[in-house]
Amino acid sequence: MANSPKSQALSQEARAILNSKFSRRALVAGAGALGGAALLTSCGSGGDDAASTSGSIRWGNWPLYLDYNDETQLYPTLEAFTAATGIAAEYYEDYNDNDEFFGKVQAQLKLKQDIGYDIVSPTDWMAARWIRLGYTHKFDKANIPNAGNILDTLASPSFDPTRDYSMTWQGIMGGFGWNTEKVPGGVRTLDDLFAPANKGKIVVLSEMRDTIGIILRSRGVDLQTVTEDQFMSAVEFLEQKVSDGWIRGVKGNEYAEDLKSGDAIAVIGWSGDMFILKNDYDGKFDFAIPESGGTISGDNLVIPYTATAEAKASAEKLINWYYDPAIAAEVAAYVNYVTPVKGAQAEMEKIDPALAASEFIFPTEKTMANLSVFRSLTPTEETSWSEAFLKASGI
Amino acid sequence: MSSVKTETIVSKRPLGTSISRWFGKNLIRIYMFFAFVYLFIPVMYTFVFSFNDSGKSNITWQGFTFEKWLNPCGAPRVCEALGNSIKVGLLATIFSTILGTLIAFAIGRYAFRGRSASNLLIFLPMATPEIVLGASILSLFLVMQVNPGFWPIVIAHVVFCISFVVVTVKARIASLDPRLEQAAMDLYANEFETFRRVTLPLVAPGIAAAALLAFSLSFDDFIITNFNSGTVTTFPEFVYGAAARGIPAQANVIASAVFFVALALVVIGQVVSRKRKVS
Amino acid sequence: MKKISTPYLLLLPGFAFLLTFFVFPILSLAQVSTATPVSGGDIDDFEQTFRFRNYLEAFLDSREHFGRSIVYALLATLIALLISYPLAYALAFKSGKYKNLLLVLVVAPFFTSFLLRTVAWKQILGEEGFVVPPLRSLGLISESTTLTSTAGAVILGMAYNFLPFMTLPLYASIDRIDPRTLEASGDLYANGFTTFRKVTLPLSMPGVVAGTLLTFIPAAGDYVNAELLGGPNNSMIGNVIQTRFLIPDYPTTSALSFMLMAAILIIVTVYIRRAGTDEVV
Amino acid sequence: MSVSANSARGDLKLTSVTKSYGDFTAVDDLSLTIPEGSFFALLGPSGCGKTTTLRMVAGLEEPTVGSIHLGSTDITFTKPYQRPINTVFQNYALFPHLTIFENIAFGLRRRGIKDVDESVNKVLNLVELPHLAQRKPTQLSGGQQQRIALARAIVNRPALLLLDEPLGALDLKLRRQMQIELKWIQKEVGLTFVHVTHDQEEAMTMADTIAVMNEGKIEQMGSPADLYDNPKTAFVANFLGQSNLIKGSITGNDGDSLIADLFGQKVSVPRNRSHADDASILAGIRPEKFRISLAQTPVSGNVLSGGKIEDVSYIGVSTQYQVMMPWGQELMVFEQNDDGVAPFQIGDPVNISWEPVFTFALHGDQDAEAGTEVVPEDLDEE
Repeated sequence: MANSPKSQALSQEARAILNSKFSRRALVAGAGALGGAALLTSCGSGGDDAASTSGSIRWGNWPLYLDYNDETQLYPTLEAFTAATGIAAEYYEDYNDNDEFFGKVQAQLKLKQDIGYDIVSPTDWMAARWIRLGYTHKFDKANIPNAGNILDTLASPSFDPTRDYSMTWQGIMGGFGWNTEKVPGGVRTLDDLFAPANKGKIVVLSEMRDTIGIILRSRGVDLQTVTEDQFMSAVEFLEQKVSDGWIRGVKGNEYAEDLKSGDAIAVIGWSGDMFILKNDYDGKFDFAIPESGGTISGDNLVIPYTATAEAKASAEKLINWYYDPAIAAEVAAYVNYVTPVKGAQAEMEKIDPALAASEFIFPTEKTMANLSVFRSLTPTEETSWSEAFLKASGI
Repeated sequence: MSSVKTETIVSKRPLGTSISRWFGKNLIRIYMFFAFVYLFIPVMYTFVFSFNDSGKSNITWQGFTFEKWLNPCGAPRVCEALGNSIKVGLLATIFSTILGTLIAFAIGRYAFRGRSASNLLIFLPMATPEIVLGASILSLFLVMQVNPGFWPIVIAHVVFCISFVVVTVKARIASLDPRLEQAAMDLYANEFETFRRVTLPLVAPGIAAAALLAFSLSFDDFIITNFNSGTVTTFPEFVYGAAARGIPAQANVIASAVFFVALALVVIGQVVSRKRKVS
Repeated sequence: MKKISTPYLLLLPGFAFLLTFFVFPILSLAQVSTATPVSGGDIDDFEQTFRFRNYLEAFLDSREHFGRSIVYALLATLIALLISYPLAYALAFKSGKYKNLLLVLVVAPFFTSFLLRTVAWKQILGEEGFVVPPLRSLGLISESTTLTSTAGAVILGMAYNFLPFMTLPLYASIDRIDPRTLEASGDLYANGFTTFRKVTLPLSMPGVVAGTLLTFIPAAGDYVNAELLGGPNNSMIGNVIQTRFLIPDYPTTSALSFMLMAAILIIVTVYIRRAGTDEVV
Repeated sequence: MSVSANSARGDLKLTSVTKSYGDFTAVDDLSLTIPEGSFFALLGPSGCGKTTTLRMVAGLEEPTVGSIHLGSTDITFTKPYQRPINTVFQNYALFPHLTIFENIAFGLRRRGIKDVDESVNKVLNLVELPHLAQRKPTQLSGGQQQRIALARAIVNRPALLLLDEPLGALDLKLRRQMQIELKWIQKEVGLTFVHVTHDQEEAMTMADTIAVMNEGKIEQMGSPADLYDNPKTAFVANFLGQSNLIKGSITGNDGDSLIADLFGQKVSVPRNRSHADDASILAGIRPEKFRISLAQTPVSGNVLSGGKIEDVSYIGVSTQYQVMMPWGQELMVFEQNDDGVAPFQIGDPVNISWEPVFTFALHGDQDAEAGTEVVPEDLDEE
């Protein structure tokens, strides 16, 4: 284990915790890592024993999206954060789907009632919606000195040009995944995906921007300027494939389970999941960015405007913590998604040089050039386009 | 009796005919056997995979281990979710049983204006798709400025459990001989004592069955819970959430354990009640 | 006077509860069903415009799903009835001293989580489960034929999951039949089938009615089975309501919910009239 | 709890009691006094109002009009549990969840009596079932249940014991045995028994006084012998045993007797046995009072001639004949097989004769078939 000098902010305890960490590969080999979540509350950081803490926050995140130690059942970087700042964190892995999560909290947000979270992780387009609707707090940048570490490519998205309301948590590449035993030739084009042998065993993402985005790019459409006609034509293509029985499911995270169970052999999926599958199953699965181009999007840390001032400040400290390159590298080593923090690659070298070279985590310029971001949609477009997409997917 | 005779007489019947006769006689038992096999296949699967030496996903067989049984809370939050489900189930059972039993007595025992409307009101929640129920209750809580969470789940569960309690208890009341209560009144028991000493003990098995039904409905509910849970996670919600990323074998352990505990409780209940009858 | 007020006193707490937490929310749902998005407003802004066309549009958009829900639910109910009836009959008349034990066993599987059992079916019937590979190697099904992600899987899943709602009322009413009436029927020249048709079945009708209703209703509104066992071409109205609610498209989901409730109520009413029993469940 | 009227003793008095359910009148202006200590039977077919009457006495129904007194206490509207009256229900209504002992102790406990063992055991001995104390009712036979139901009622020493078809569910042999036991117990404990039944034989075996009810009214009340020998209506004549009722008219007087013309043949009727108030009558004679003789044989007393034997049934102790009379009516005759006379054959021409004193005369405009067609077996009149 590399015993690198950590950020100045790290306390002795945090150092101790981090030093006992496992590399991603060790975790993979150790198995038993679960769709995990925290038992932090049982560790006395439930928030009510304020003696040793100065505030607490509640963080709702996607499952398997933070480094986790099976042995201790703790999230090492989060433990270190608490140790360093005295802020207790309750970590919930119940952000399963953008629409589902928004549907659950929307009414409370509208009525300005506490939604039960002080920091959440919507995907770009959903973060855009939150910001547009005024459901997020504006950051006090003084609390986030590390904000400058954000990758240049992510620094000014159209929905938040100056990053006043959101900071990227992880970047996600959308592309093709497949079972190397069943599809030995691999999947690199849309035609490969819809090869006759795959009929009925194809699963695509229920994230419209990834699935339709990849179809659009195969037709040479620029996702930054996509028009309604182009979009609808791609949706029609999907609709035809669905009704002809090519597609077994239009799903969220479940596609990975379908790959494991053999129900799906070729998918439109996400880089991090596929990387983990590839490792867990010794190369039984693989991932590629489509030749015609993949998608990239980000999940963003935002602070719901229902969070109290104190919680907001704590949340900002949390964002700052994870924008420390060393911490970001720790997280990236576990989740294997694109890390948004400058300098994390250098830190990763100290943890696991192989990972530092990974295209999944630190895509090269060349790879990045082949990935594009879906443009922001107006509320009207968002409604009618997602309606069309839902219809195509059988709803 | 006569069939025994016939069998001895026709003992020279060809073997094929005897076999088909045996099948004819036992067809329903054979059918019953297969029905039970069908019922238990997924339970067996769940049980067997609770011994799977699996990682975070429990889809393919990885080898046998007792580890998950020794450490059922090993998967994060699974026991917390189970605890929530049990707490919600117990509270929902208590409230729905009390409210539903009162209604059942009113409807089952009295003729009054609005009785058929009352029957309709009881039937409606059962005819309402869970999803409609879940969504509409959530919207009410939001209007009332109540955050989703533990109590909203309990309340939503009570709404759909009441109807089942009413139907179950009502059936028991309907089968109650009114002369027993008259006999009690005749034997110097006033209205309250008649209820306490005669009516209630006689309806009690129905109430117990209703409570059991309410608990199992509440314990297993996912759709309505999902709308009203906020940050509280129940066991079915845990399973649903985990289904996207891989259900840990601990969930199988807990589900199997619940199965065996319930089975044991019911069997013990049967044995005790039989013993009480005999003695 | 006292006799009149007693039932109302008994009803009061329960009905106050149902009024607050059932009737009132349903009415507010009714109110949302005729709302429309605020023009120029954002994704979650709606205003009341009493636009009853919402119903027509929602229906036309989802008529396939409605049709599927009704057909799937009817088939699931029928299958559950075909499985449950002989089972309930055998429990009532052919199980002897094991009656109570067997009755417990009928209910027992349902103490295992409903979702886990459905996931179990998905794995069992899946591509690498216990059924498909043997069938494929025997050449009984083709490489591209699947068992899950089909209408059949959804229907079987619902039939399985709602089975106790069918078996228990059936058992209760069959168990009440005096076996002597069946003997009497045999004595009066009815063969086994005629006895069943003319005596057993009519006498068990209350159980059949209750069981089919208790199975059909939740099946028609279900979305979990379609989600886990079906494919994109097997979505039911429940899936539509569930998904659209989260978009959020409240007017459409409310209108769909009301039409689903109405459809169920109409089917149930016609069925109860036909079956000739006024006993609502 | 207190049983306010518990101290009330004395005669049970019903005054102008009417009970209506909507348009249907179950009990119609009934007045009745049942003396303390008597064994009183209310006899009538299903639906005659006898059970409704009983339930009003028990307090399970309230009369629409009228009052009920026990001694000097008005109990018309008191609750069942406030009346010193207990009931043995038709199907016994034993509490299935309680032991026999607790069933019997039920009433005592409700009245706040702490030490019930002695009373319960005493009454269990009285009904000769002390060994069943710890059983549950379902483990008992019908006869045992009936005795327990009786024990459960009498242990309370009520002023009045109501028996609602208590023997209806028992088989014939057991019923006979229970009839005798009930009568014996009544004497033993000295209570007033009011017994509701459709079984005329049961009523006659046990009761001191019988009231025959029909369509909500009392047709006739009196001792069993009275009712049988001298019925006042066709209903009573037919419901209580069998009667031959022959249409006729009073044509004259002969001292204490009236002369009646029955289809051209003159018979005499004792004046005090005539209940008719004009000339038109139904002359009644019980079948066992008839004697049959061959047409040529001279006979004394009232004679109806010109009969012909239609049917003969030998039933051991007696022989029953159906005799067709010239006016087309079949008369029923029971002959004791005690005088060695050879039975008559079908087709024999015969005369029928009887002692004039056995004749009774009823009001002529009644239905001669009243009370014959009721099927006493369909009991429940809930």
